Amino acid sequence: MPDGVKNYVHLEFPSDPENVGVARVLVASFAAQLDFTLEEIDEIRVATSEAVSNAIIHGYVHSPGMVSVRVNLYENLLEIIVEDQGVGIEDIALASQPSFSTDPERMGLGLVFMDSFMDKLEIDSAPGRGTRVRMLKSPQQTAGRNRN
Amino acid sequence: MPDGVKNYVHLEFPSDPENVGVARVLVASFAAQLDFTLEEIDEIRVATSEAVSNAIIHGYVHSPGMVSVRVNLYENLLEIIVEDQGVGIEDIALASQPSFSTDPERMGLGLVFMDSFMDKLEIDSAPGRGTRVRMLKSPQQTAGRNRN
Amino acid sequence: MKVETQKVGKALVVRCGGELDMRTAPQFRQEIEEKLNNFETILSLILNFADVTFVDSSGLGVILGRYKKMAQRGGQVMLVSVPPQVRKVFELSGIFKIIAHYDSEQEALRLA
Amino acid sequence: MKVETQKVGKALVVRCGGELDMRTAPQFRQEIEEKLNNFETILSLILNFADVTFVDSSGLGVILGRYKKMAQRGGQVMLVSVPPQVRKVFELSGIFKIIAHYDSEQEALRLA
Ligand SMILES: Nc1ncnc2c1ncn2[C@@H]1O[C@H](COP(=O)(O)OP(=O)(O)O)[C@@H](O)[C@H]1O
Ligand SMILES: Nc1ncnc2c1ncn2[C@@H]1O[C@H](COP(=O)(O)OP(=O)(O)O)[C@@H](O)[C@H]1O
Repeated sequence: MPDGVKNYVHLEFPSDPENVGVARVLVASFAAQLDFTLEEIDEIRVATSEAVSNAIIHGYVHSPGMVSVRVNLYENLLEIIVEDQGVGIEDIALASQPSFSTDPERMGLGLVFMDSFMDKLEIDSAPGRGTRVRMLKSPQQTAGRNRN
Repeated sequence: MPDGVKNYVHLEFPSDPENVGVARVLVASFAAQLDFTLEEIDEIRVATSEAVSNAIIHGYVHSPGMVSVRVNLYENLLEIIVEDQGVGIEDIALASQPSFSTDPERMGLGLVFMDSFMDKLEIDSAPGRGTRVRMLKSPQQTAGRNRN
Repeated sequence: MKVETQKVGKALVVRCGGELDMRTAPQFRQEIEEKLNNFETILSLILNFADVTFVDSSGLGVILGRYKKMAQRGGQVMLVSVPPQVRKVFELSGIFKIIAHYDSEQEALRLA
Repeated sequence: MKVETQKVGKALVVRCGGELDMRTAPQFRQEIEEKLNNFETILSLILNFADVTFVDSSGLGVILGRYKKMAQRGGQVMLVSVPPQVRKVFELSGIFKIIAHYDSEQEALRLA
Protein backbone atom coordinates (compact mmCIF):
# COMPACT_ATOMS: atom_id res chain seq x y z
CA MET A 1 0.00 0.00 0.00
CA PRO A 2 1.17 3.59 -0.64
CA ASP A 3 2.36 5.53 2.39
CA GLY A 4 -0.39 6.39 4.84
CA VAL A 5 -3.06 4.31 3.10
CA LYS A 6 -5.24 2.71 5.79
CA ASN A 7 -7.47 0.68 3.52
CA TYR A 8 -8.30 0.48 -0.16
CA VAL A 9 -10.34 -1.25 -2.84
CA HIS A 10 -9.48 -1.80 -6.47
CA LEU A 11 -12.22 -2.42 -9.02
CA GLU A 12 -11.73 -3.36 -12.65
CA PHE A 13 -14.39 -3.85 -15.31
CA PRO A 14 -14.97 -3.70 -19.07
CA SER A 15 -16.29 -0.42 -20.52
CA ASP A 16 -19.95 -1.44 -20.31
CA PRO A 17 -22.44 1.33 -19.33
CA GLU A 18 -23.99 -1.11 -16.82
CA ASN A 19 -20.88 -0.73 -14.68
CA VAL A 20 -21.11 3.02 -14.12
CA GLY A 21 -23.75 2.58 -11.42
CA VAL A 22 -21.85 -0.34 -9.90
CA ALA A 23 -18.69 1.79 -9.61
CA ARG A 24 -20.68 4.61 -7.98
CA VAL A 25 -22.18 2.27 -5.42
CA LEU A 26 -18.78 0.78 -4.60
CA VAL A 27 -17.09 4.13 -4.08
CA ALA A 28 -19.99 5.51 -2.02
CA SER A 29 -20.01 2.43 0.20
CA PHE A 30 -16.24 2.53 0.73
CA ALA A 31 -16.32 6.29 1.39
CA ALA A 32 -18.68 5.69 4.35
CA GLN A 33 -15.61 4.80 6.42
CA LEU A 34 -14.95 8.52 6.72
CA ASP A 35 -17.26 11.04 8.39
CA PHE A 36 -18.74 12.32 5.15
CA THR A 37 -22.20 13.85 5.26
CA LEU A 38 -24.85 12.34 2.98
CA GLU A 39 -24.48 15.42 0.79
CA GLU A 40 -20.75 14.85 0.43
CA ILE A 41 -21.36 11.19 -0.43
CA ASP A 42 -23.74 12.38 -3.17
CA GLU A 43 -20.99 14.64 -4.51
CA ILE A 44 -18.53 11.72 -4.51
CA ARG A 45 -21.13 9.69 -6.37
CA VAL A 46 -21.43 12.31 -9.12
CA ALA A 47 -17.66 12.79 -9.46
CA THR A 48 -17.14 9.02 -9.74
CA SER A 49 -19.93 8.76 -12.28
CA GLU A 50 -18.40 11.48 -14.46
CA ALA A 51 -14.90 9.99 -14.39
CA VAL A 52 -16.09 6.45 -15.18
CA SER A 53 -18.55 7.68 -17.85
CA ASN A 54 -15.74 9.62 -19.54
CA ALA A 55 -13.51 6.56 -19.62
CA ILE A 56 -16.30 4.58 -21.30
CA ILE A 57 -17.67 7.27 -23.63
CA HIS A 58 -14.50 9.13 -24.63
CA GLY A 59 -11.61 6.85 -23.72
CA TYR A 60 -13.09 3.80 -25.38
CA VAL A 61 -15.01 5.64 -28.12
CA HIS A 62 -13.48 3.41 -30.84
CA SER A 63 -13.17 0.03 -29.14
CA PRO A 64 -14.01 -1.35 -25.70
CA GLY A 65 -11.40 -1.73 -22.97
CA MET A 66 -10.88 -2.00 -19.23
CA VAL A 67 -11.62 0.68 -16.65
CA SER A 68 -9.84 0.69 -13.30
CA VAL A 69 -11.16 2.41 -10.18
CA ARG A 70 -8.91 2.51 -7.15
CA VAL A 71 -10.10 4.08 -3.90
CA ASN A 72 -7.58 4.79 -1.17
CA LEU A 73 -8.50 5.68 2.38
CA TYR A 74 -6.09 7.91 4.27
CA GLU A 75 -6.53 9.53 7.67
CA ASN A 76 -9.55 11.74 6.97
CA LEU A 77 -8.96 11.76 3.20
CA LEU A 78 -10.42 9.81 0.29
CA GLU A 79 -8.51 9.37 -2.96
CA ILE A 80 -10.23 8.08 -6.11
CA ILE A 81 -8.17 7.14 -9.15
CA VAL A 82 -10.01 6.27 -12.38
CA GLU A 83 -7.91 4.98 -15.27
CA ASP A 84 -8.45 3.86 -18.83
CA GLN A 85 -6.10 2.82 -21.63
CA GLY A 86 -8.20 4.60 -24.21
CA VAL A 87 -7.58 7.37 -26.74
CA GLY A 88 -6.33 9.93 -24.22
CA ILE A 89 -6.86 13.71 -24.19
CA GLU A 90 -5.03 16.03 -26.62
CA ASP A 91 -5.38 19.27 -24.70
CA ILE A 92 -6.28 18.88 -21.03
CA ALA A 93 -6.69 22.62 -20.43
CA LEU A 94 -9.16 22.87 -23.30
CA ALA A 95 -11.02 19.72 -22.21
CA SER A 96 -11.40 21.21 -18.71
CA GLN A 97 -13.22 24.30 -19.94
CA PRO A 98 -16.92 24.38 -19.04
CA SER A 99 -19.10 23.35 -22.02
CA PHE A 100 -16.17 21.97 -23.98
CA SER A 101 -16.90 18.55 -25.37
CA THR A 102 -15.62 16.61 -28.36
CA ASP A 103 -19.08 15.00 -28.48
CA PRO A 104 -21.76 17.40 -29.82
CA GLU A 105 -24.44 15.51 -27.87
CA ARG A 106 -22.74 16.10 -24.51
CA MET A 107 -22.67 19.06 -22.15
CA GLY A 108 -18.98 19.35 -21.35
CA LEU A 109 -19.73 19.46 -17.62
CA GLY A 110 -18.12 16.23 -16.44
CA LEU A 111 -14.76 17.71 -15.56
CA VAL A 112 -16.48 20.78 -14.09
CA PHE A 113 -18.50 18.55 -11.74
CA MET A 114 -15.44 16.53 -10.73
CA ASP A 115 -13.61 19.74 -9.97
CA SER A 116 -16.52 21.34 -8.08
CA PHE A 117 -17.54 18.31 -6.05
CA MET A 118 -14.07 17.15 -5.03
CA ASP A 119 -11.36 19.06 -3.17
CA LYS A 120 -8.73 18.33 -5.78
CA LEU A 121 -8.73 17.04 -9.36
CA GLU A 122 -5.67 15.96 -11.33
CA ILE A 123 -5.70 14.66 -14.89
CA ASP A 124 -2.84 12.78 -16.48
CA SER A 125 -3.40 11.93 -20.12
CA ALA A 126 -1.79 11.82 -23.54
CA PRO A 127 -3.13 10.82 -26.98
CA GLY A 128 -2.96 7.05 -27.39
CA ARG A 129 -1.75 6.58 -23.81
CA GLY A 130 -5.04 6.62 -21.94
CA THR A 131 -6.26 8.81 -19.09
CA ARG A 132 -5.77 8.84 -15.33
CA VAL A 133 -8.05 10.98 -13.19
CA ARG A 134 -7.13 11.47 -9.53
CA MET A 135 -9.59 13.06 -7.13
CA LEU A 136 -9.27 13.89 -3.44
CA LYS A 137 -11.90 14.75 -0.86
CA SER A 138 -11.97 15.18 2.92
CA PRO A 139 -15.06 15.40 5.12
CA GLN A 140 -15.75 19.05 5.88
CA GLN A 141 -17.25 18.55 9.31
CA THR A 142 -15.07 16.77 11.81
CA ALA A 143 -17.87 15.91 14.23
CA GLY A 144 -18.53 12.17 14.66
CA ARG A 145 -21.30 10.66 12.62
CA ASN A 146 -23.28 7.59 13.55
CA ARG A 147 -22.42 4.96 10.96
CA ASN A 148 -24.64 2.06 10.05
CA MET B 1 -13.41 -12.78 -20.82
CA PRO B 2 -14.30 -16.47 -20.29
CA ASP B 3 -16.69 -17.98 -22.81
CA GLY B 4 -20.22 -16.62 -22.58
CA VAL B 5 -19.39 -13.89 -20.06
CA LYS B 6 -21.44 -10.81 -20.95
CA ASN B 7 -20.05 -8.48 -18.32
CA TYR B 8 -17.96 -8.72 -15.18
CA VAL B 9 -16.36 -6.84 -12.31
CA HIS B 10 -13.24 -7.70 -10.38
CA LEU B 11 -12.68 -6.30 -6.88
CA GLU B 12 -9.53 -6.65 -4.80
CA PHE B 13 -8.95 -5.42 -1.27
CA PRO B 14 -6.88 -6.11 1.86
CA SER B 15 -8.41 -8.38 4.51
CA ASP B 16 -9.92 -5.53 6.52
CA PRO B 17 -13.38 -6.19 8.08
CA GLU B 18 -14.52 -2.81 6.73
CA ASN B 19 -14.47 -4.30 3.24
CA VAL B 20 -16.99 -7.08 3.85
CA GLY B 21 -19.92 -4.67 3.54
CA VAL B 22 -18.32 -2.98 0.53
CA ALA B 23 -17.99 -6.34 -1.27
CA ARG B 24 -21.64 -7.18 -0.48
CA VAL B 25 -22.84 -3.88 -1.89
CA LEU B 26 -20.76 -4.33 -5.04
CA VAL B 27 -22.03 -7.83 -5.76
CA ALA B 28 -25.66 -6.90 -5.03
CA SER B 29 -25.46 -3.88 -7.32
CA PHE B 30 -23.85 -5.87 -10.14
CA ALA B 31 -26.37 -8.72 -9.71
CA ALA B 32 -29.21 -6.27 -10.43
CA GLN B 33 -28.48 -6.73 -14.13
CA LEU B 34 -30.34 -10.03 -13.93
CA ASP B 35 -34.02 -10.43 -13.04
CA PHE B 36 -33.37 -11.43 -9.43
CA THR B 37 -36.10 -10.75 -6.89
CA LEU B 38 -35.20 -8.63 -3.87
CA GLU B 39 -35.23 -11.82 -1.83
CA GLU B 40 -32.72 -13.47 -4.15
CA ILE B 41 -30.50 -10.40 -3.97
CA ASP B 42 -30.61 -10.69 -0.16
CA GLU B 43 -29.49 -14.31 -0.47
CA ILE B 44 -26.61 -13.28 -2.75
CA ARG B 45 -25.68 -10.66 -0.18
CA VAL B 46 -25.46 -13.25 2.61
CA ALA B 47 -23.49 -15.76 0.49
CA THR B 48 -21.00 -13.07 -0.51
CA SER B 49 -20.68 -11.92 3.08
CA GLU B 50 -19.90 -15.46 4.28
CA ALA B 51 -17.30 -16.13 1.60
CA VAL B 52 -15.49 -12.82 2.13
CA SER B 53 -15.72 -13.09 5.94
CA ASN B 54 -14.19 -16.57 5.77
CA ALA B 55 -11.28 -15.32 3.66
CA ILE B 56 -10.59 -12.60 6.24
CA ILE B 57 -11.26 -14.59 9.44
CA HIS B 58 -9.95 -18.03 8.53
CA GLY B 59 -7.76 -17.55 5.44
CA TYR B 60 -5.82 -14.65 6.92
CA VAL B 61 -6.04 -15.73 10.56
CA HIS B 62 -2.27 -15.38 11.02
CA SER B 63 -1.37 -12.43 8.80
CA PRO B 64 -3.32 -10.06 6.55
CA GLY B 65 -3.49 -10.53 2.79
CA MET B 66 -5.52 -9.73 -0.30
CA VAL B 67 -9.05 -10.90 -1.06
CA SER B 68 -10.30 -11.08 -4.64
CA VAL B 69 -13.97 -11.05 -5.64
CA ARG B 70 -14.82 -11.63 -9.26
CA VAL B 71 -18.42 -11.51 -10.46
CA ASN B 72 -19.26 -12.82 -13.92
CA LEU B 73 -22.55 -12.24 -15.68
CA TYR B 74 -23.71 -14.91 -18.10
CA GLU B 75 -27.04 -15.19 -19.89
CA ASN B 76 -29.39 -15.48 -16.90
CA LEU B 77 -26.62 -16.71 -14.56
CA LEU B 78 -24.44 -15.01 -11.96
CA GLU B 79 -21.05 -16.43 -10.96
CA ILE B 80 -19.22 -15.20 -7.86
CA ILE B 81 -15.62 -16.25 -7.24
CA VAL B 82 -14.01 -15.31 -3.91
CA GLU B 83 -10.31 -16.06 -3.50
CA ASP B 84 -7.67 -15.69 -0.83
CA GLN B 85 -4.03 -16.76 -0.57
CA GLY B 86 -4.41 -17.68 3.07
CA VAL B 87 -3.93 -20.84 5.11
CA GLY B 88 -6.31 -23.00 3.06
CA ILE B 89 -8.66 -25.76 4.26
CA GLU B 90 -7.34 -29.19 5.37
CA ASP B 91 -10.54 -31.17 4.96
CA ILE B 92 -13.19 -29.51 2.80
CA ALA B 93 -15.84 -32.17 3.50
CA LEU B 94 -15.40 -31.71 7.25
CA ALA B 95 -15.40 -27.91 6.93
CA SER B 96 -18.68 -28.11 5.01
CA GLN B 97 -20.53 -29.90 7.80
CA PRO B 98 -23.12 -27.76 9.59
CA SER B 99 -21.78 -26.44 12.93
CA PHE B 100 -18.20 -27.36 12.10
CA SER B 101 -15.82 -24.52 12.80
CA THR B 102 -12.14 -24.33 13.68
CA ASP B 103 -13.01 -21.19 15.65
CA PRO B 104 -14.86 -21.99 18.92
CA GLU B 105 -16.53 -18.57 18.84
CA ARG B 106 -18.13 -19.18 15.45
CA MET B 107 -21.23 -21.08 14.37
CA GLY B 108 -19.97 -23.11 11.43
CA LEU B 109 -22.85 -21.94 9.27
CA GLY B 110 -21.02 -19.91 6.63
CA LEU B 111 -20.63 -22.73 4.12
CA VAL B 112 -24.16 -23.94 4.90
CA PHE B 113 -25.56 -20.50 4.02
CA MET B 114 -23.51 -20.26 0.81
CA ASP B 115 -24.76 -23.68 -0.19
CA SER B 116 -28.40 -22.98 0.72
CA PHE B 117 -28.63 -19.52 -0.79
CA MET B 118 -26.83 -20.20 -4.04
CA ASP B 119 -27.67 -22.80 -6.72
CA LYS B 120 -24.17 -24.22 -6.73
CA LEU B 121 -21.13 -24.00 -4.45
CA GLU B 122 -17.64 -25.24 -5.28
CA ILE B 123 -14.62 -24.99 -2.99
CA ASP B 124 -11.06 -25.39 -4.14
CA SER B 125 -8.51 -25.25 -1.35
CA ALA B 126 -5.36 -26.80 0.04
CA PRO B 127 -3.30 -26.08 3.16
CA GLY B 128 -0.89 -23.23 2.48
CA ARG B 129 -2.32 -22.66 -0.99
CA GLY B 130 -5.33 -20.48 -0.18
CA THR B 131 -9.01 -20.95 -0.94
CA ARG B 132 -11.22 -20.36 -3.95
CA VAL B 133 -14.99 -20.35 -3.52
CA ARG B 134 -17.16 -20.40 -6.65
CA MET B 135 -20.90 -19.79 -6.40
CA LEU B 136 -23.58 -19.78 -9.08
CA LYS B 137 -27.13 -18.48 -9.02
CA SER B 138 -29.87 -17.91 -11.59
CA PRO B 139 -33.06 -15.92 -11.12
CA GLN B 140 -35.91 -18.31 -10.36
CA GLN B 141 -38.68 -16.32 -11.95
CA THR B 142 -38.21 -15.46 -15.58
CA ALA B 143 -40.79 -12.68 -15.66
CA GLY B 144 -39.38 -9.23 -16.40
CA ARG B 145 -38.68 -7.01 -13.46
CA ASN B 146 -38.72 -3.22 -13.58
CA ARG B 147 -35.15 -2.18 -12.89
CA ASN B 148 -34.15 1.14 -11.44
CA MET C 1 -35.13 3.58 -14.40
CA LYS C 2 -38.86 4.18 -14.22
CA VAL C 3 -40.47 6.39 -16.88
CA GLU C 4 -44.26 6.77 -16.74
CA THR C 5 -45.98 9.15 -19.14
CA GLN C 6 -49.43 10.72 -19.05
CA LYS C 7 -50.93 13.13 -21.55
CA VAL C 8 -52.90 15.96 -19.92
CA GLY C 9 -54.29 18.27 -22.58
CA LYS C 10 -51.34 19.92 -24.33
CA ALA C 11 -48.95 18.71 -21.65
CA LEU C 12 -47.04 15.48 -21.34
CA VAL C 13 -46.35 14.55 -17.71
CA VAL C 14 -43.36 12.20 -17.29
CA ARG C 15 -42.92 10.62 -13.86
CA CYS C 16 -39.35 9.44 -13.51
CA GLY C 17 -37.72 7.25 -10.89
CA GLY C 18 -34.29 5.81 -10.21
CA GLU C 19 -30.95 6.91 -11.60
CA LEU C 20 -30.52 9.06 -14.69
CA ASP C 21 -27.01 8.47 -16.03
CA MET C 22 -25.30 7.30 -19.23
CA ARG C 23 -26.84 3.85 -18.83
CA THR C 24 -30.45 4.96 -18.45
CA ALA C 25 -30.37 8.18 -20.51
CA PRO C 26 -31.05 6.43 -23.87
CA GLN C 27 -34.21 4.75 -22.53
CA PHE C 28 -35.36 8.02 -20.95
CA ARG C 29 -34.82 9.88 -24.27
CA GLN C 30 -36.49 7.24 -26.36
CA GLU C 31 -39.66 6.90 -24.28
CA ILE C 32 -40.18 10.67 -24.29
CA GLU C 33 -39.36 11.05 -27.98
CA GLU C 34 -41.90 8.37 -28.90
CA LYS C 35 -44.68 10.19 -27.06
CA LEU C 36 -43.69 13.59 -28.43
CA ASN C 37 -43.66 12.20 -31.96
CA ASN C 38 -47.08 10.60 -31.48
CA PHE C 39 -48.62 13.80 -30.13
CA GLU C 40 -47.52 16.80 -32.16
CA THR C 41 -49.90 18.97 -30.13
CA ILE C 42 -47.91 18.68 -26.92
CA LEU C 43 -46.41 22.03 -25.99
CA SER C 44 -45.36 21.41 -22.37
CA LEU C 45 -43.09 18.59 -21.26
CA ILE C 46 -43.43 18.23 -17.48
CA LEU C 47 -40.67 16.14 -15.94
CA ASN C 48 -41.58 14.98 -12.43
CA PHE C 49 -38.30 14.01 -10.74
CA ALA C 50 -39.74 13.23 -7.29
CA ASP C 51 -38.48 9.63 -7.35
CA VAL C 52 -35.17 10.30 -9.07
CA THR C 53 -32.23 9.41 -6.84
CA PHE C 54 -29.29 10.35 -9.05
CA VAL C 55 -28.51 12.63 -11.99
CA ASP C 56 -25.11 13.35 -13.53
CA SER C 57 -24.02 15.31 -16.61
CA SER C 58 -25.21 12.51 -18.93
CA GLY C 59 -28.64 12.87 -17.32
CA LEU C 60 -28.59 16.64 -17.65
CA GLY C 61 -27.61 16.24 -21.29
CA VAL C 62 -30.72 14.30 -22.13
CA ILE C 63 -32.90 16.86 -20.32
CA LEU C 64 -31.25 19.65 -22.28
CA GLY C 65 -31.83 17.66 -25.48
CA ARG C 66 -35.57 17.54 -24.71
CA TYR C 67 -35.50 21.28 -24.01
CA LYS C 68 -34.09 21.90 -27.50
CA LYS C 69 -36.70 19.64 -29.11
CA MET C 70 -39.54 21.39 -27.31
CA ALA C 71 -38.12 24.83 -28.17
CA GLN C 72 -38.13 23.82 -31.85
CA ARG C 73 -41.88 23.27 -31.73
CA GLY C 74 -42.43 26.43 -29.73
CA GLY C 75 -42.98 24.50 -26.49
CA GLN C 76 -41.37 24.33 -23.09
CA VAL C 77 -39.94 21.94 -20.50
CA MET C 78 -40.96 22.19 -16.84
CA LEU C 79 -39.20 20.42 -13.98
CA VAL C 80 -41.19 19.26 -10.96
CA SER C 81 -40.10 18.09 -7.49
CA VAL C 82 -36.35 18.01 -8.00
CA PRO C 83 -35.10 16.26 -4.83
CA PRO C 84 -32.42 17.90 -2.67
CA GLN C 85 -29.78 15.25 -3.45
CA VAL C 86 -29.90 15.93 -7.18
CA ARG C 87 -30.54 19.68 -7.00
CA LYS C 88 -26.86 20.56 -6.85
CA VAL C 89 -26.00 19.30 -10.34
CA PHE C 90 -28.96 21.23 -11.74
CA GLU C 91 -27.81 24.39 -10.00
CA LEU C 92 -24.17 24.04 -11.04
CA SER C 93 -25.12 23.33 -14.66
CA GLY C 94 -27.19 26.50 -14.93
CA ILE C 95 -30.07 24.48 -16.39
CA PHE C 96 -32.50 26.19 -14.00
CA LYS C 97 -31.82 29.40 -15.91
CA ILE C 98 -33.54 28.04 -19.01
CA ILE C 99 -35.90 25.44 -17.51
CA ALA C 100 -38.31 26.52 -14.78
CA HIS C 101 -38.89 24.24 -11.83
CA TYR C 102 -42.00 23.80 -9.70
CA ASP C 103 -42.89 22.13 -6.43
CA SER C 104 -45.82 20.12 -7.74
CA GLU C 105 -47.36 18.75 -10.92
CA GLN C 106 -50.51 20.74 -10.21
CA GLU C 107 -48.57 23.98 -10.17
CA ALA C 108 -46.75 23.12 -13.41
CA LEU C 109 -49.99 22.01 -15.11
CA ARG C 110 -51.70 25.25 -14.11
CA LEU C 111 -48.95 27.23 -15.84
CA ALA C 112 -48.54 24.81 -18.76
CA MET D 1 -24.54 -0.03 13.38
CA LYS D 2 -26.97 1.56 15.81
CA VAL D 3 -27.30 0.00 19.28
CA GLU D 4 -29.59 1.77 21.76
CA THR D 5 -30.24 0.23 25.15
CA GLN D 6 -32.97 0.85 27.70
CA LYS D 7 -33.45 -0.85 31.06
CA VAL D 8 -37.08 -1.71 31.80
CA GLY D 9 -37.33 -3.46 35.16
CA LYS D 10 -35.53 -6.79 34.88
CA ALA D 11 -35.35 -6.48 31.11
CA LEU D 12 -32.78 -4.82 28.88
CA VAL D 13 -34.28 -3.62 25.61
CA VAL D 14 -31.71 -3.23 22.82
CA ARG D 15 -32.86 -1.40 19.68
CA CYS D 16 -30.55 -2.28 16.82
CA GLY D 17 -30.21 -0.77 13.37
CA GLY D 18 -28.07 -1.31 10.30
CA GLU D 19 -25.96 -4.32 9.37
CA LEU D 20 -24.88 -7.01 11.81
CA ASP D 21 -21.82 -8.74 10.34
CA MET D 22 -18.19 -9.46 11.27
CA ARG D 23 -17.40 -5.74 11.21
CA THR D 24 -20.17 -4.61 13.54
CA ALA D 25 -20.52 -7.74 15.72
CA PRO D 26 -17.75 -6.73 18.17
CA GLN D 27 -19.40 -3.36 18.90
CA PHE D 28 -22.80 -5.02 19.26
CA ARG D 29 -21.38 -7.58 21.72
CA GLN D 30 -19.46 -5.01 23.73
CA GLU D 31 -22.33 -2.56 24.21
CA ILE D 32 -24.62 -5.32 25.42
CA GLU D 33 -21.98 -6.93 27.65
CA GLU D 34 -21.29 -3.60 29.33
CA LYS D 35 -24.95 -3.15 30.23
CA LEU D 36 -25.38 -6.74 31.36
CA ASN D 37 -22.30 -6.46 33.58
CA ASN D 38 -23.58 -3.21 35.09
CA PHE D 39 -26.99 -4.66 35.86
CA GLU D 40 -26.69 -8.15 37.31
CA THR D 41 -30.46 -8.15 37.91
CA ILE D 42 -31.34 -8.24 34.22
CA LEU D 43 -32.97 -11.56 33.33
CA SER D 44 -34.44 -10.77 29.88
CA LEU D 45 -32.42 -9.45 26.97
CA ILE D 46 -34.88 -8.11 24.37
CA LEU D 47 -33.28 -7.55 20.97
CA ASN D 48 -35.43 -5.31 18.77
CA PHE D 49 -34.27 -5.89 15.18
CA ALA D 50 -36.87 -3.69 13.46
CA ASP D 51 -34.20 -1.46 11.86
CA VAL D 52 -31.69 -4.21 11.10
CA THR D 53 -31.11 -4.53 7.36
CA PHE D 54 -28.62 -7.40 7.24
CA VAL D 55 -27.50 -10.36 9.39
CA ASP D 56 -25.07 -13.12 8.43
CA SER D 57 -23.55 -16.01 10.38
CA SER D 58 -21.16 -13.65 12.21
CA GLY D 59 -24.21 -11.72 13.37
CA LEU D 60 -26.02 -14.86 14.43
CA GLY D 61 -22.91 -15.93 16.34
CA VAL D 62 -22.95 -12.86 18.52
CA ILE D 63 -26.68 -13.32 19.22
CA LEU D 64 -26.05 -16.94 20.22
CA GLY D 65 -23.19 -15.77 22.45
CA ARG D 66 -25.60 -13.46 24.30
CA TYR D 67 -28.04 -16.37 24.60
CA LYS D 68 -25.36 -18.43 26.35
CA LYS D 69 -24.47 -15.57 28.68
CA MET D 70 -28.12 -15.04 29.64
CA ALA D 71 -28.65 -18.79 30.15
CA GLN D 72 -25.71 -18.82 32.56
CA ARG D 73 -27.47 -16.32 34.80
CA GLY D 74 -30.78 -18.11 34.43
CA GLY D 75 -32.16 -15.52 32.03
CA GLN D 76 -33.42 -15.45 28.46
CA VAL D 77 -33.05 -13.70 25.12
CA MET D 78 -36.12 -12.50 23.23
CA LEU D 79 -36.10 -11.36 19.60
CA VAL D 80 -38.50 -8.65 18.44
CA SER D 81 -39.56 -7.48 14.95
CA VAL D 82 -37.19 -9.56 12.86
CA PRO D 83 -37.65 -8.07 9.36
CA PRO D 84 -38.52 -10.36 6.42
CA GLN D 85 -35.19 -9.83 4.64
CA VAL D 86 -33.18 -11.18 7.58
CA ARG D 87 -35.68 -13.81 8.73
CA LYS D 88 -34.27 -16.48 6.42
CA VAL D 89 -30.85 -16.73 8.08
CA PHE D 90 -32.56 -17.02 11.47
CA GLU D 91 -34.79 -19.80 10.19
CA LEU D 92 -32.00 -21.72 8.48
CA SER D 93 -29.77 -21.46 11.54
CA GLY D 94 -32.40 -22.97 13.82
CA ILE D 95 -31.88 -20.13 16.29
CA PHE D 96 -35.66 -19.64 16.54
CA LYS D 97 -35.78 -23.05 18.23
CA ILE D 98 -33.93 -21.73 21.26
CA ILE D 99 -34.76 -18.03 21.13
CA ALA D 100 -38.40 -16.96 20.99
CA HIS D 101 -39.40 -14.11 18.72
CA TYR D 102 -42.21 -11.59 19.09
CA ASP D 103 -43.91 -8.99 16.94
CA SER D 104 -43.53 -6.09 19.34
CA GLU D 105 -41.51 -4.89 22.31
CA GLN D 106 -44.74 -4.64 24.31
CA GLU D 107 -45.48 -8.28 23.78
CA ALA D 108 -41.95 -9.34 24.74
CA LEU D 109 -41.95 -7.07 27.81
CA ARG D 110 -45.26 -8.53 28.97
CA LEU D 111 -43.76 -12.02 28.87
CA ALA D 112 -40.31 -10.97 30.17
N1 LIG E 1 -11.17 9.45 -20.16
C1 LIG E 1 -11.14 10.26 -21.24
N2 LIG E 1 -10.58 9.83 -22.41
C2 LIG E 1 -10.54 10.62 -23.48
N3 LIG E 1 -11.03 11.87 -23.51
C3 LIG E 1 -11.60 12.36 -22.40
C4 LIG E 1 -11.68 11.59 -21.21
N4 LIG E 1 -12.27 12.35 -20.25
C5 LIG E 1 -12.53 13.53 -20.84
N5 LIG E 1 -12.15 13.55 -22.12
C6 LIG E 1 -12.25 14.69 -23.08
O1 LIG E 1 -12.55 15.85 -22.35
C7 LIG E 1 -13.78 16.42 -22.85
C8 LIG E 1 -14.53 17.11 -21.73
O2 LIG E 1 -14.97 16.12 -20.79
P1 LIG E 1 -16.17 16.46 -19.80
O3 LIG E 1 -15.93 17.76 -19.14
O4 LIG E 1 -16.35 15.28 -18.90
O5 LIG E 1 -17.44 16.65 -20.74
P2 LIG E 1 -18.26 15.63 -21.68
O6 LIG E 1 -18.13 14.25 -21.12
O7 LIG E 1 -19.65 16.16 -21.61
O8 LIG E 1 -17.67 15.74 -23.05
C9 LIG E 1 -14.50 15.29 -23.49
O9 LIG E 1 -15.43 15.73 -24.46
C10 LIG E 1 -13.36 14.48 -24.09
O10 LIG E 1 -12.94 15.03 -25.31
N1 LIG F 1 -11.27 -19.05 3.20
C1 LIG F 1 -10.98 -19.97 4.14
N2 LIG F 1 -9.70 -20.19 4.52
C2 LIG F 1 -9.39 -21.12 5.45
N3 LIG F 1 -10.31 -21.87 6.09
C3 LIG F 1 -11.60 -21.70 5.77
C4 LIG F 1 -12.01 -20.76 4.79
N4 LIG F 1 -13.35 -20.82 4.66
C5 LIG F 1 -13.76 -21.78 5.54
N5 LIG F 1 -12.71 -22.31 6.21
C6 LIG F 1 -12.76 -23.38 7.22
O1 LIG F 1 -14.04 -23.98 7.16
C7 LIG F 1 -14.66 -23.92 8.44
C8 LIG F 1 -16.16 -23.80 8.29
O2 LIG F 1 -16.48 -22.55 7.67
P1 LIG F 1 -17.94 -21.94 7.84
O3 LIG F 1 -18.93 -22.96 7.51
O4 LIG F 1 -17.98 -20.69 7.04
O5 LIG F 1 -18.08 -21.62 9.39
P2 LIG F 1 -17.37 -20.57 10.35
O6 LIG F 1 -16.92 -19.40 9.55
O7 LIG F 1 -18.42 -20.24 11.34
O8 LIG F 1 -16.20 -21.29 10.99
C9 LIG F 1 -14.00 -22.75 9.12
O9 LIG F 1 -14.09 -22.84 10.52
C10 LIG F 1 -12.58 -22.86 8.62
O10 LIG F 1 -11.85 -23.81 9.35
